[in-house]
Amino acid sequence: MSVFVLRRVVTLLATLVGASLIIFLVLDALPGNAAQMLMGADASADAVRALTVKLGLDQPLAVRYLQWIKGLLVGDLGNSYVYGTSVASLIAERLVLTVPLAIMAMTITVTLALTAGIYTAANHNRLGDVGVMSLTQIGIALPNFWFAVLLVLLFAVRLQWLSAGGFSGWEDGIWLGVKSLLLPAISLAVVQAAILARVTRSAVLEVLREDFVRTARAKGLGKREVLWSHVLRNAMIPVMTVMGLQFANLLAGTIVIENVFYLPGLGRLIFQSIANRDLIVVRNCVMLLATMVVIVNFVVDVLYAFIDPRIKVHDL
Amino acid sequence: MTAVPLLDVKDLEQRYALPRESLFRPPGQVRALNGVNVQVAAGRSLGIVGESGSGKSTFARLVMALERPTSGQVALLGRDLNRISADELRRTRRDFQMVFQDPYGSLDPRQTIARIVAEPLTVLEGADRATFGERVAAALRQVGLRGADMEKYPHEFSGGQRQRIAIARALITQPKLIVADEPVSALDVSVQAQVLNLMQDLQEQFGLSYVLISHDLAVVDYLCDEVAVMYLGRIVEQGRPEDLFEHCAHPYTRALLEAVPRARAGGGRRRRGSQAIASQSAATTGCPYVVRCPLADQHCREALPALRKVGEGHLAACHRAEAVMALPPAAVEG
Amino acid sequence: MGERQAVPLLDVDSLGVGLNTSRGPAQAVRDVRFTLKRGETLGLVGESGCGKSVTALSLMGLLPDSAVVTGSIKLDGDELAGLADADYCKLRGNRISMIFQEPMTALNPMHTIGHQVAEPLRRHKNYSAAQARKEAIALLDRVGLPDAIRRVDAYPHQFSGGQRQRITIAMALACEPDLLIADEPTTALDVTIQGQILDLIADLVEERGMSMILISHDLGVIAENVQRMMVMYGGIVVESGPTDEVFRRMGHPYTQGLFRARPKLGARKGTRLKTIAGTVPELADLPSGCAFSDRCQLVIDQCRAALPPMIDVGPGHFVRCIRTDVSLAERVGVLTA
Amino acid sequence: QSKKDSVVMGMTLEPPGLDPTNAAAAAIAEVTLYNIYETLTKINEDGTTSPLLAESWTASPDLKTYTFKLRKGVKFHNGEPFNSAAVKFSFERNAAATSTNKDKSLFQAFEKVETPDADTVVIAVKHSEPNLPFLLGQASGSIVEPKSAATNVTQPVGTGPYQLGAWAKGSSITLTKWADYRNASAIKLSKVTIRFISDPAAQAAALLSNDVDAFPRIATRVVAQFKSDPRFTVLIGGSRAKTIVAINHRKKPLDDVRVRRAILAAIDRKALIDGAVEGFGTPIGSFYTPGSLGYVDTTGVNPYDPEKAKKLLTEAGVTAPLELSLKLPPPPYARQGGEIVAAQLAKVGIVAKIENVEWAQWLSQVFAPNGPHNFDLTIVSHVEPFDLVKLTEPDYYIGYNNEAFNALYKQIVSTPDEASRTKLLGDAQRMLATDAVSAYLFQPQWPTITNKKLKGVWKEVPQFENDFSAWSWE
Amino acid sequence: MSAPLTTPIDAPIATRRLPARTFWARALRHRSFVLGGSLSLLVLASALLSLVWTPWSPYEIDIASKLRPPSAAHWLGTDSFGRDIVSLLLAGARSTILVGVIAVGIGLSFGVTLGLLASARRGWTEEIIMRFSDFTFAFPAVLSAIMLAAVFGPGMVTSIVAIGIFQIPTLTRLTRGSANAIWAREFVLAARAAGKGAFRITIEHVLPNILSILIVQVTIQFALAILAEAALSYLGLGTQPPQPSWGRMLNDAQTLLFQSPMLAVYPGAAIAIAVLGLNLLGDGLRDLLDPRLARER
Ligand SMILES: Nc1ncnc2c1ncn2[C@@H]1O[C@H](COP(=O)(O)OP(=O)(O)OP(=O)(O)O)[C@@H](O)[C@H]1O
Ligand SMILES: Nc1ncnc2c1ncn2[C@@H]1O[C@H](COP(=O)(O)OP(=O)(O)OP(=O)(O)O)[C@@H](O)[C@H]1O
Ligand SMILES: [Mg+2]
Ligand SMILES: [Mg+2]
Repeated sequence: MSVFVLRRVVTLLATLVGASLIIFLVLDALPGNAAQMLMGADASADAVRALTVKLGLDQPLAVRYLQWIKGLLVGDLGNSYVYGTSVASLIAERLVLTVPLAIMAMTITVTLALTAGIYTAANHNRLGDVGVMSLTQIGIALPNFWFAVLLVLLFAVRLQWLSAGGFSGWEDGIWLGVKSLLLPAISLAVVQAAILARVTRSAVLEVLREDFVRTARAKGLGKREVLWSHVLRNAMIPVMTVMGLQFANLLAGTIVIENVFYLPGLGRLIFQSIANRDLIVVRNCVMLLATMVVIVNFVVDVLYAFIDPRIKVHDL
Repeated sequence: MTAVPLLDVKDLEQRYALPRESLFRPPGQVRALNGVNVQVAAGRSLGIVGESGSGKSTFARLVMALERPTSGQVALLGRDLNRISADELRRTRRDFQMVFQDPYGSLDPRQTIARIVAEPLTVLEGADRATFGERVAAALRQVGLRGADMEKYPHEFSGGQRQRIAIARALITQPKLIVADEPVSALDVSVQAQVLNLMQDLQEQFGLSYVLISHDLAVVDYLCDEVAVMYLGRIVEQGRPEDLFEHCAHPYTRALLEAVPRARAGGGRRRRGSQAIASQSAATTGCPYVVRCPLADQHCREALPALRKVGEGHLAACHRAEAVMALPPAAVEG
Repeated sequence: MGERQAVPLLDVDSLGVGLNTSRGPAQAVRDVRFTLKRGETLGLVGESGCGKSVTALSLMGLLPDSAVVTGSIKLDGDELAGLADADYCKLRGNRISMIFQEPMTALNPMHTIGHQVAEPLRRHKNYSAAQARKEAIALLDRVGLPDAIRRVDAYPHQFSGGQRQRITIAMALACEPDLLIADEPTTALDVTIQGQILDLIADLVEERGMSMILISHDLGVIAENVQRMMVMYGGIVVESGPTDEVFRRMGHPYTQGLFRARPKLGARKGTRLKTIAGTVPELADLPSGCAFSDRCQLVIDQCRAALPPMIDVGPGHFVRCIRTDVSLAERVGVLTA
Repeated sequence: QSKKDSVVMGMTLEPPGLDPTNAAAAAIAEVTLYNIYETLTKINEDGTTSPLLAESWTASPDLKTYTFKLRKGVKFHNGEPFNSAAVKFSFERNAAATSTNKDKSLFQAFEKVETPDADTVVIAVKHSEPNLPFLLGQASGSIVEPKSAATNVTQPVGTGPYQLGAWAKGSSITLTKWADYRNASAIKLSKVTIRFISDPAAQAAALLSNDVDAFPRIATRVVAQFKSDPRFTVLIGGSRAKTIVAINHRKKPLDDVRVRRAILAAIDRKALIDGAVEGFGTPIGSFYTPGSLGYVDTTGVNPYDPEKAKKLLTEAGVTAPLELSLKLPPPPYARQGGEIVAAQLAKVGIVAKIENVEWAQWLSQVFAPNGPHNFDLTIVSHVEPFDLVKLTEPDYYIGYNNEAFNALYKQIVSTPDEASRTKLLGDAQRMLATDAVSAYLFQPQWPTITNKKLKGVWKEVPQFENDFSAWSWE
Repeated sequence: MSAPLTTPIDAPIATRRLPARTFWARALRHRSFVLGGSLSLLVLASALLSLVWTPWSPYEIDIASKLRPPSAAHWLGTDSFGRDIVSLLLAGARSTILVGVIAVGIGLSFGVTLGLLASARRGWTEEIIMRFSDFTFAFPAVLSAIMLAAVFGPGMVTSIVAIGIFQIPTLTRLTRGSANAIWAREFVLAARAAGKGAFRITIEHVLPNILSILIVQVTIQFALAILAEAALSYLGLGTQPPQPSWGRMLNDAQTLLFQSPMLAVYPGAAIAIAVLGLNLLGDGLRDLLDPRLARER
């Protein structure tokens, strides 16, 4: 394994440990006893105490932290205080929605952004460029949840083409599931796509100014060929960095969007669990989100090494 | 007179670690400087030539105490720059200043000329800008600019003028030594001449010493009393320019001289032997130039030649220096 | 004799290039005319910004879209000015090639050198991938890249500057062009490596009977490498002629100034260099009339009135100066100074 | 239509589990009551009780002993028979020390539960309890099967017509018809999907886009647009709930009745009902709802009168502005009502600083009996019927603690005669109004919106439940 | 001895890079700058105006006249509490700007300091700071706001802190990246040769040279802060009632989407205008402050 990748792995692990510590400490400071919440307002004090012991909330901080980490490592996330079911299965149920949603949103983002970005760069300063870029300016300025609301108004209520929200699950057919995630995915994607399109455009323009582009032209390659065979791969580096960062935004966006479309995804689970003081769920969900973000950025970094020969990968 | 030399460099070595490429191999090293000894007497100028990557700039940075050497010492007027306190070093800096290659990059674009030129003073004497005004104006006049230019910004000047500003900045503390790393190589031929003339004038006027780094032999020849030729972090030949260029004693110097194109009628093309480029990190036992040397023999491959005297004030690190000197002189432009 | 060859390879007539600079539109190149026969070499000298690269790029049809090219460029009698890009693409890399100044940035860091050298072959000669690769290895071998077979799949960053320049040369020569334009091919390199690269180019040009335009700001490089030369200043050609002739009888004050300003190896220490006052002007504020008039010691009012015509001062030797009488007389002192 | 035997119902909150006997959340009852689990008695749409698992019952004259005759031949979903042992088990489980039943105090008040035979249950209550048949019809009295009781939270087993089909946490619960139900042919819907949608706009969108066929207790905000829409039926039902601005008597100067009266006088109930629940509410003057036994209208005791409010404050020696905290739990009536209350209070010189809190915080900071009772004002809706008793509890969050009222309440519960009880209840209501215990705002009305073709959905909702056995498509 | 003055002096000083026109002369001809600047000024002016005057009180609840359509008295109508929409929009600008300024302030002061420190010290310091910033990236504003709101209760301060924290890593990276580029420039070497220490170089050379990059980024960060604030308020985690806020207006309006869709349009449009203005302004500034790009036009 190359030193480059090894270094990234080490920092990845360190970041995850740091994240777990912060998440644990912050959530531990939450007011409102989980046991009290679960038992309801009229529970007797010793019933609450009994539950506290049962949930293991009486243990010292460090012990609980280590237990949690140990559980994480063996895949045992404990049981939800509220639902009584295993947190892992609870999260798994939600991931069935959030992961496809994120993938759909990211796919739409990337498709829209690359198309628009490359088109505008290739038509620099022409009418198409100006038009598309003005659209992206507006796209960036739209709050995604507002855009979502407008989409619901149009497609679900006026036209009745798509469902206004909710998620029917994948059992009734992939298409139904995709249909119910389409509007949320689009509203998540539009803003991100606008940003990414701009990044793509300027990255392509930047590369077009490079000397090697002129060299390629001097070999007799047409503008189009140069764009596809010489420019894009170079331009992908900044585009990928931003894509990695957008993934974090996208996950954050799902928290809001899942609330607009009442989708039972991870974001909503966090939201509800905090309201219910189902801390064990919150902690694991937040950790999961943080892990996803960190891993995506790690993957982006390693991908650089594949795309860009200047980063050593020989014994990867 | 056994006066203390202005600059005394002893056994200077500098290595840089290359980024680690593999876990299982130690990181590579670049031996940028490989035991350099040199002295510069007050009022005399040293020119350093050599190909790209031979360690010229590294040498300049070490002389300016911008980096700590791996080993060896740099003494200015007898004080070892790496031994004295940070505070003392700052005060000592009054005596040696630097001029850089890139006239566009060496001036802070956000500062006025007055601030740029006064920079060495503000470090030494605090930020009392008012009293600096006169001195800045004087320094600017010395390099042929007007005092009125003080409130302008670098982008309002041409490359040649900027290099004058950089020289004014170096002059303002009235230093004894100016280290100039390729001061004219970024300038156009017609402007280059102006700056070179200026540097010569200043040397005459103030008795300055230059350590002048260049890859252009003619520039060094024009300005220096003594020339050192560097190759792969070592000085391979040293001496007065006329000795060096007329009776060079190292095959590398000769290759350099032969490579200089001659601007004259009927120049015609001269063949140069194709040469491999030696590696810097591989530590060979023999002469580092052996791969490119047309005269190399078995001895050269086995023993590292030391710098030795081959004539009056003329040193060379070559086992076969005499053979080289015996060759017909490389045609020199007249 | 020369007249027998009906059309020269390249015939450039009253070439002008207008560019949009940061300070408004400007005429970067004016009234450049020359012809180049097969196998002939031409040098272009002048200081930074005098229009050398713009001239070269206009021959390649690679100026930015906003550039306005006037005049005529004929390759083998076919007009190139105003040619559609698709047609130009068929010429570039095939009949006209170019080597650029910066070897460090002229290669795409993301592609192997083999791929980049093979690209023109695949495009213009419709070689198969394997054929093109084989040819690329042969070319790399020819330009003196050590161990070409093993290194053909390496990336540009794994090569030194000199090696990269060899790779770009291999690229330019891949399709055996009729005309090679070398735009300051050695400025970024060391003197010793510069020598090797120039030797290499000269050998190849000779070997394949190509014509070459060599651009440089170094009079020495020009003196040693080309048969004919042109000196440019401020977008115009101020002097042109056979190289030996020009060096023997420099006719233009600017050419003389350039020559005098060079520090010369072995010149006695303590001598002063003869400088040209002032700096190279920006395109947008060239003086009227002769572009050099502001810096010329011999300037008279007439110089500023109109662009001087080319004056014949010898066999094929032209000088754009109305004071050649004085300047040629002054020149006597130049070489002895 | 293909929908003929299935229905999708919307619900605001998701139940945290499916055992109504060990958790308080109303959402549990809304899913399970009369559908999965059954009780001895059934509370009807009009608030009367009728037989369910008990075929009949008798009460002793002192209302302390009740005898229930159970229905025969009833089975649980898992095949176990339903009998008096199951009833005894269920009730004793609810009364156990570790029980977390919402009505634990009711079951702990049972002196004993006797089972003379498999079909008879005799319950002896420690004090007279006139409402027992009604109380046992609530979800907390659901009869569970002893062997499966522990896992009811996730795998409910009852005697009702429906079984749990699937539960997509956070999204929906599907109930499927139990083929072996004793009266299976009367059950029209073979599948009921309950989707959880908390956002008002999403609730409306789901109805409008036909994703949902019925939405009981939908957010009042969205009702207006459905009234004129021919595709929907809008049902407006009363409730036994009381929405109030609770005042913390433990804090100065709120212990001064004049200050409390000032607060009441500052609040315009009419505007509040319009603003907070779009007019879906009936003003009330005490902790008691219209339609209940002995209700008297006390809204005139502390009428809206800002001038009087200012005067009262001056009398009480309060220097304006009086700064108070107003903690608001999440439901819209509280959040929206809070803004209006704050604006109204501001006009008489009371600055109510709004603090939005989650239920967890509200419970622990405001409500918990042993908690800090850290609030000045809060808005909340008490949904339980007949809960005057709470005001007699010393650690109730309001901190009323009035000996006179406690005595009056004791008298009420020990008076079996309905007429005298009616009079005493009137006295109690007047006492609460005069003492300005809380700012009693309104009895909320609960709108239900259904597809026009869906029949059998209750309009009146005496408690939280949805009786799917009555639902059918036209 | 030849005096230096005999050295020929260069021709009259030539202006090289930036055209002679002043910043403002160029700025006023730049389309995005002018449009973005006007929109941003509009928002700022609304906020300032709302301090002294609004058509109605944004706190005044008048249930009787709720959900009125636009009229002469209420130019954009009233909301569900009978409050005047125009007044709410004006006053909402205030919260938006306040949150933006403070959050970006937090992000700037920490981000720039950390970034400068990282590039001045390099080595371990840099490594730790950069890993820290990577790690902060893993917590988007909404996530940290939810967690902070759960601990400290929702509110303006919580949301400001959460948004501010999220701004730090972006600014740290940007600062460090551009500062590293400055540190690699020769004039820094010149300053070191003159004897300046890392601190002085940072203050006197690095900071002024990255200032224009930071100014451009600040407009973008400000826009992001506005979006984040709106999202948080929309979720009920941001500005609390009765303080007017665009995000909460949207939330409120969403429940009435089918009755009064325009209620959702106004605050959404206000947010979009503010963000659009800042983004355009940023684009304009980037062109105007970066001579490399200016040349391209
Ligand atoms: N900071 C550094 N880290 C690693 N290697 C370095 C560093 N600085 C210089 N080197 C290496 O040390 C060698 C000498 O470099 P130096 O810059 O001194 O050469 P030079 O003679 O000035 O070359 P040039 O003529 O191109 O300026 C080169 O191989 C260079 O790559
Ligand atoms: N794309 C362009 N847009 C605007 N101006 C340009 C462009 N390319 C070149 N110029 C200008 O045209 C003039 C001539 O440039 P050119 O590149 O031909 O000079 P050169 O003689 O090749 O100089 P150098 O020796 O520095 O390469 C310069 O003033 C330059 O600024
Ligand atoms: Mg160097
Ligand atoms: Mg050029």
